[in-house]
Amino acid sequence: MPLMILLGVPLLAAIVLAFIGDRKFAPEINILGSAATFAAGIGLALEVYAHGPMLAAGNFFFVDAFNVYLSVLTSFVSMTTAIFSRRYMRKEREHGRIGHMRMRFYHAMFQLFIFAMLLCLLTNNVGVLWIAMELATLSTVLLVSLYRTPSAIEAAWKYFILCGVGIALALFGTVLLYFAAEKVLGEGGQALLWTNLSQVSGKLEPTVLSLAFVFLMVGYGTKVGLVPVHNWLPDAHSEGPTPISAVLSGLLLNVALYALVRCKVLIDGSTGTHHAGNIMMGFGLLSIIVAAFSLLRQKDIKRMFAYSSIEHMGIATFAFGLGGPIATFGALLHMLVHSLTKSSIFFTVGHASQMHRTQEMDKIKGLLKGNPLVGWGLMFGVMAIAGMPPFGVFTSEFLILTATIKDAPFLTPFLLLGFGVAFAALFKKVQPMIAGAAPSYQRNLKAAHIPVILHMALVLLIGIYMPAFLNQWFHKAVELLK
Amino acid sequence: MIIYPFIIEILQILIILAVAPAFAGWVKILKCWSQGRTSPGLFQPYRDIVKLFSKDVVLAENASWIFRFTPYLVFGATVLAGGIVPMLSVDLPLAATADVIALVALFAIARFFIALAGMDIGTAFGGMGSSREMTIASLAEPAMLMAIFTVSLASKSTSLSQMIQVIYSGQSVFRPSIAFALLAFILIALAETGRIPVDNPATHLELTMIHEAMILEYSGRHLALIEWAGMMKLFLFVMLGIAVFLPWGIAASGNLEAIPAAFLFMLLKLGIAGVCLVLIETGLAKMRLFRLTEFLGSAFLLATLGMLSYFILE
Amino acid sequence: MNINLVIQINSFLAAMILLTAFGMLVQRRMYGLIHLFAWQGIFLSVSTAIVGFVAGAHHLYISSILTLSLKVVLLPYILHVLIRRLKIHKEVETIVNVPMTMLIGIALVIFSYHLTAPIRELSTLMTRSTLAVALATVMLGLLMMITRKHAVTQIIGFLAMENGLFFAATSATYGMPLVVELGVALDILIAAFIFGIFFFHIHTTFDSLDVDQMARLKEED
Amino acid sequence: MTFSSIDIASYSILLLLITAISASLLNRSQKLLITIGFSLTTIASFLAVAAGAWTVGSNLTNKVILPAGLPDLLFHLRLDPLSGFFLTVIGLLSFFVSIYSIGYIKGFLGHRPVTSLIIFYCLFLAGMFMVVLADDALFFLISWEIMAAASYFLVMFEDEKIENRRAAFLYIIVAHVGAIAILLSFGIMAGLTTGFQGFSGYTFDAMRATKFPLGWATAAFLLAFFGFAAKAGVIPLHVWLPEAHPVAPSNISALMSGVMLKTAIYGIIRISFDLLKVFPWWWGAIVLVFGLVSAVMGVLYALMQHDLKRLLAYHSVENIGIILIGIGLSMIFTSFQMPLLAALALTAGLFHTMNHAMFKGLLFMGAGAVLHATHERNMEEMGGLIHKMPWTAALFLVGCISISALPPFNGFVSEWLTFQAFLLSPSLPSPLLNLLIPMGAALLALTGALAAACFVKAFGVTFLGHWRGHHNPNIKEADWPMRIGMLLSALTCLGLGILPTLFIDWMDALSEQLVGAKIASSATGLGWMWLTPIAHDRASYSGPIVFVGIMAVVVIAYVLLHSRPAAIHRVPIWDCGFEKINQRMQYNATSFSMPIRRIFGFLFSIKENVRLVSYLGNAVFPKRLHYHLRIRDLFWGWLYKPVVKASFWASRQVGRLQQGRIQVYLIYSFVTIIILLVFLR
Repeated sequence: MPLMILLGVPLLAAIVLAFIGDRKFAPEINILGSAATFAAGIGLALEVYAHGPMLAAGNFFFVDAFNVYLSVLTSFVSMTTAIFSRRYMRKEREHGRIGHMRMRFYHAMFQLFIFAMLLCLLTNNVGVLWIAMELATLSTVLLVSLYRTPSAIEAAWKYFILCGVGIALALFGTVLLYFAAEKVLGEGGQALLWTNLSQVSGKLEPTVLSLAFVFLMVGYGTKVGLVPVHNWLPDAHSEGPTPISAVLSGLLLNVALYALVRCKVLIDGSTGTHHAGNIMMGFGLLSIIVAAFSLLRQKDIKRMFAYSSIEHMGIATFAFGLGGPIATFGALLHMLVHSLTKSSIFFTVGHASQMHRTQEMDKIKGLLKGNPLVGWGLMFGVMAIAGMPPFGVFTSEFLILTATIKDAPFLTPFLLLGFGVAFAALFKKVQPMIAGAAPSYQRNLKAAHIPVILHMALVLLIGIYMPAFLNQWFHKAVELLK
Repeated sequence: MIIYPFIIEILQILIILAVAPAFAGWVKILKCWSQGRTSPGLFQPYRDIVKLFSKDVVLAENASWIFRFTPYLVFGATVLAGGIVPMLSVDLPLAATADVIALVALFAIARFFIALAGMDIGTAFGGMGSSREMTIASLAEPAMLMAIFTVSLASKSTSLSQMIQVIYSGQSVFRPSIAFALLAFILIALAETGRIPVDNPATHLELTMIHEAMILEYSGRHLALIEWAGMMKLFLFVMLGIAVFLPWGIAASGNLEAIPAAFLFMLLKLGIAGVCLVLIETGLAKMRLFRLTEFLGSAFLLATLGMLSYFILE
Repeated sequence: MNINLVIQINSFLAAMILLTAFGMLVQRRMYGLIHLFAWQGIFLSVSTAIVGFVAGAHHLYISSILTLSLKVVLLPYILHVLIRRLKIHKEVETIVNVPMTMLIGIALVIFSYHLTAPIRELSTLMTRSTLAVALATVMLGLLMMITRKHAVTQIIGFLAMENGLFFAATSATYGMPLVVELGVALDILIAAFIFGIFFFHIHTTFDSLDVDQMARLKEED
Repeated sequence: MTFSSIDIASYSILLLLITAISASLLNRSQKLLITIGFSLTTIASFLAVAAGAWTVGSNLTNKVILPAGLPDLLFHLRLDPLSGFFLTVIGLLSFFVSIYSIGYIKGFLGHRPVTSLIIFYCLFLAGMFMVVLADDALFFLISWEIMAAASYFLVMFEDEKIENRRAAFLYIIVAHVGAIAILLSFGIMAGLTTGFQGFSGYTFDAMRATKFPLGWATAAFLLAFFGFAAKAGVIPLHVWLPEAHPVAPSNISALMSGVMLKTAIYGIIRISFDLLKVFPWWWGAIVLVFGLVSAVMGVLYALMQHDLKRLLAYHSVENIGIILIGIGLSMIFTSFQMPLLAALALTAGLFHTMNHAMFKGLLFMGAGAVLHATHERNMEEMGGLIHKMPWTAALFLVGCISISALPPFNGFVSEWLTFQAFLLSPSLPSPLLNLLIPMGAALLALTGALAAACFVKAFGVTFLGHWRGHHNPNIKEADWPMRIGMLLSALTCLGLGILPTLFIDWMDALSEQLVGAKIASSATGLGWMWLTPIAHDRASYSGPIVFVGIMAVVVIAYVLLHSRPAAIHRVPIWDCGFEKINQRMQYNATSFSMPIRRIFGFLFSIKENVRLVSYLGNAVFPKRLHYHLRIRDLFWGWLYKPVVKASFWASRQVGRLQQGRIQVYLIYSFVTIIILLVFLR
């Protein structure tokens, strides 16, 4: 039952907000909607925690340890983003950057986007997963071009075309997957269900599946933002309104990686070789190195954190590719803490750019003096994302690095290079923004402190004291993914 | 017979206080003769010290308590060092207090405070003297330690009385390493006590004096103490050389009769040492400051050669 | 209607799809491009109908009707309206000259044939030979997007790729399950509306639909 | 309710964390916040000292597992003599510095809120205590970087100055790279322990129990040594230290120089002696060589500085070098199975760790008092402070004497023990080592002497002579908490210098645990007054007798000379009859170190230019002389500039990937597909 609420509420909210999106109380409805989704998510999680993996609605939906924690994460971050967007969007309205019609469009598409992601996570059908992914992309394309500036439209166009091509390739991969599955599971919809596929993955035809995996890898890899096909990500995440960048960076990348990992499990089952893992490790490593070095050159604050998302997604993909209990545990933990930290950083970045009316990092100065919450929030956020220990990101990097030394020691220098350069670049850019005296053109504003404090507290908690149930989930998920 | 080492100790300290100025006088006499001048006599240093003790003290306005405390500390450290170096007999109660390295460190603290006193008044000469003194000391230190190292290789110990007993027990007849160490020690002693090739003790010529520049502002009893300590330091370095390299006159532990004989032997060796010192001083001229690096570098080289020869030859 | 006759018709239709794909690759005039796209839609829907009729997979009929309505009627109409409204000049120049594009196209066809060889042995379906053509159409659609400078032609390339995928679905597995087919069609419809809105925005902000102006977000300085 | 030593230690950490959290509540009344905050840290550090002293004294080892951390890898805490010793060192200096800070931080009251300083001060101390107690890789690294992050914010406390930000940035980068290296080394060790089936491999106990193959053990050791060397400021990786310590508030730089570097030493000892245990001799040789290079280069760079706190920072590099010499020698002796000699060398190294913490803390506190009074860090602008700040001058002098390794004070004892360890090296079987190690002894002697020269300069130029500054502010003596803080550490320096045997007896459990031999029995062979390292006839030194001897002679001479009343006349300076002396004619820091700069010039990159302004262009009649001297650390040019240039070059290449045209991006995905498909077939 909570599953129906979990999917129904965002859809309903999207429709409702489409009409009353610009009323005074519209942001409150938005928050209410995502809060209800979050509650439903927790309900579903408790159910799964109690009774283990479950199928619903005539095995159209499938919920197990792996996707339930992602759906709870998605609903939670969308709630906090809704809280943040209430104050952020009101300020944007004051600055006159968004009109009446576009505000309604924004709220509606926000909820539709959440619905699409949750559908993508929870569906049991590979085809429906593809459709949900396509829906998620389409719903955010117009959001990225909300401000109608030339660069926003350019970013949206590239996002639309590149992700469209990527997803089309993924469709071809799905077709091949279906072709191989049909031989074993027979006609009709049965051949596309994860549950059936995972049971029968041993008997699937290896050559076709590895061919399918290549297309799926490049297709969903484009959505995850892995390096050779990452070019849309920095533009899309830096041009859209900040709540959208936060949700894109925090959640959509996770969902795409979830789909990729599901396929990898199937392929490993059928081919029995580590090819799929090696390809993922290759993409992951390339992403870490290229993203780390490109961090050094950034001038726009949101663009820099978009590259940081590429780097962290590279780390997670690398870890999933590496396989083994500790690396997979580290990767799952990394997806969780990365989305929490990255969204919190985008909240503070949103406020910072509003305070200075620009996203140029050279013009943003003296945040600590100007608005302590934004200043300290950004500082701790960057420390967390750079992998400084008290925060959870370090724990996952710790596990992944130590696993790499054992299984693939010759790769550790590249990882070390990537981590070191990214750390140096982030601090080099952020420190001038934090320290120093506040410039004259800085306008202080009342920042949305709940989301930032909530996220950083959670990341700190995971870093220092990992709750037992979360650990349970990860271990169950690790069994699934082995 | 527990108390007799203490008697020897007191005797030794008295000897240092008495004989040091005489040795300085003796060196001055030899220099005057060798340069054809009539010498002011053996007891001139005593007369200087007594005169200075009776004079009033003239202090600069901004002299701090360090300036007034330094003479006493330098005097104290030198006297204590004197108590450690065995001159008459080997079993000295103070011998266990410090080995050779600690002895060098005692001289170092004296030098530290004199350098500070030099800078206390805030004149150019004081600063220059301290800077050069510390530079020379830091160049001499590694050579000194290498020499000690070489000597300690033979006797497996760095405490002076132990070294003498090992030499007495006849193991080390004539060794090349000890010879090299002796040469190095002589060069270092010249640098440490500020004799001719490194620093001119007799002059007040601003640009060449190093040790004198630091004690320029002293007067009265402070100057007396520092002069006396300077003489004792020269005397002690000679005694240290004798104790480590040619200890044959010193009485072995336990036999009391040999004490007077040891005293005579000591005077004899001092005479000879004075002659050698004067020969070196008249033979060489004062070196430019930056040529001292080769001078002390060669001392270090000699000491290292000594150490290598110990391992390779013996 | 014995089997090998159907196979011949099917492979004839596949050949026509491939031909239209090549045609679109090199077509210079905008209207010609849209007509070729429509023709490709027609061939696709006929081939789906035949496969559906022969293989007894009745859900394919719905898909072929959907394709017919969407890709032959609706999309070309939208494109016509846009071109007229936005007064897009008819001439469409390509970045790479025509012979070179043709050569690459042929290379892609050979490569996709080589690639789908294992699947052909495995597949027991009668339409297994057309899978290579489907993959080639996808590749050609991608090539078209790369070599064209005009936003509309890029979209047509994108839609040609979708056609290729749809054809691959029918030829590899007699079409995906219905719910997936409907979903894909729905997505393509939404995509169509979105690129319509986009054309309008791009035209108002850049007052031309040339993609090269949109190269401001770069880090090469 | 009996408290085990580890409970006391964890209570002290808890107290620090509570203070950190509660400090933000007292934000309004800053004065109250300072007094309460720092008195709480004083209590906490006292608890830590008590726990540490008790553990080492009675050779206890107890473990605690905290419920925090990953469920399968809970935080393990362990307090054995080694961590007890370092807990005492850190606790003792933080006890003194906390008292000192009560007075010092009041200086910031006027123009900057100090809440964030106190919060991070408590986190910094807590981090150091936790590092020393950690008993598994995860908790160790977490506390390691809490310490680094807290000190990063402390260095950035006065963040409006550009060099603060630059120093903080450089510091955090080197600290983090070091931490990753340590993480990799733990990864290797954990991997070899259990082959990664579960999380149990990360605990230190598991690592102790495993016998590591030589190849992997060497990789782990070298990585760990690189990581800890980056934090300790060993020569090639020391560049952050002279930047970060001067800009931090003085009480923080006292702690950073005094004890934070020691956590890196603790790390090296824990990894090499405790976890890896069996090691070849050339590991010790590497540590010894790096120690010697750091010692000599550190002191030479220090001599060239004219910024007081930068000079002290470079001296930390030198003293860390001396400690590493002790540890290196002890590793060499252990690898040749000579436990007694190894115990002596290790005791020398650890004794110097305690001494350095004491006198470096004292010197930085003194420098802080001077900075507090004159708002000036450049020695060329100071002089004659002894008249206005007698207490600070006297206590700073004690620090200078101790660091120059001069007899009555503690610096000499540890350097003397290190010399004894050197003198024992001929008993090593390998002939090559016998020839080379004495060279190390000579270098150590050179370092000691140069340190003495450097601190004559530092004390002389700052406190003696006339005031050199252009404007002369009214300089007040430091207030009483600062003086008490400095006095306590000065007394400890004297106490350790005079009674080393008591300290060596106390820390004997340490060498027992690490190298399996005790030297206390032989060290106090002749009784508590004499320190005789191996055998009494080998070498002996008596701290009390030297101190009492000198003082006795001084008192006797003073009394005898003052029996007759001789007047003291205060007259203007004699200076060979030259009247018009002014304060610019004094020797300052640059001129004092000129001879040594001329001799050792090849070790620095020196840019010296003299410009003469003369009357009517004739050089014979000079009007004004402009003299500019810039001394730069060579390692900037060799190591850091190339790395920075390479990374910017690489980022330019990567930037070309993002060209902006959509067709290019489509080509990327197209080519990726083709390549993957080709590889697949």
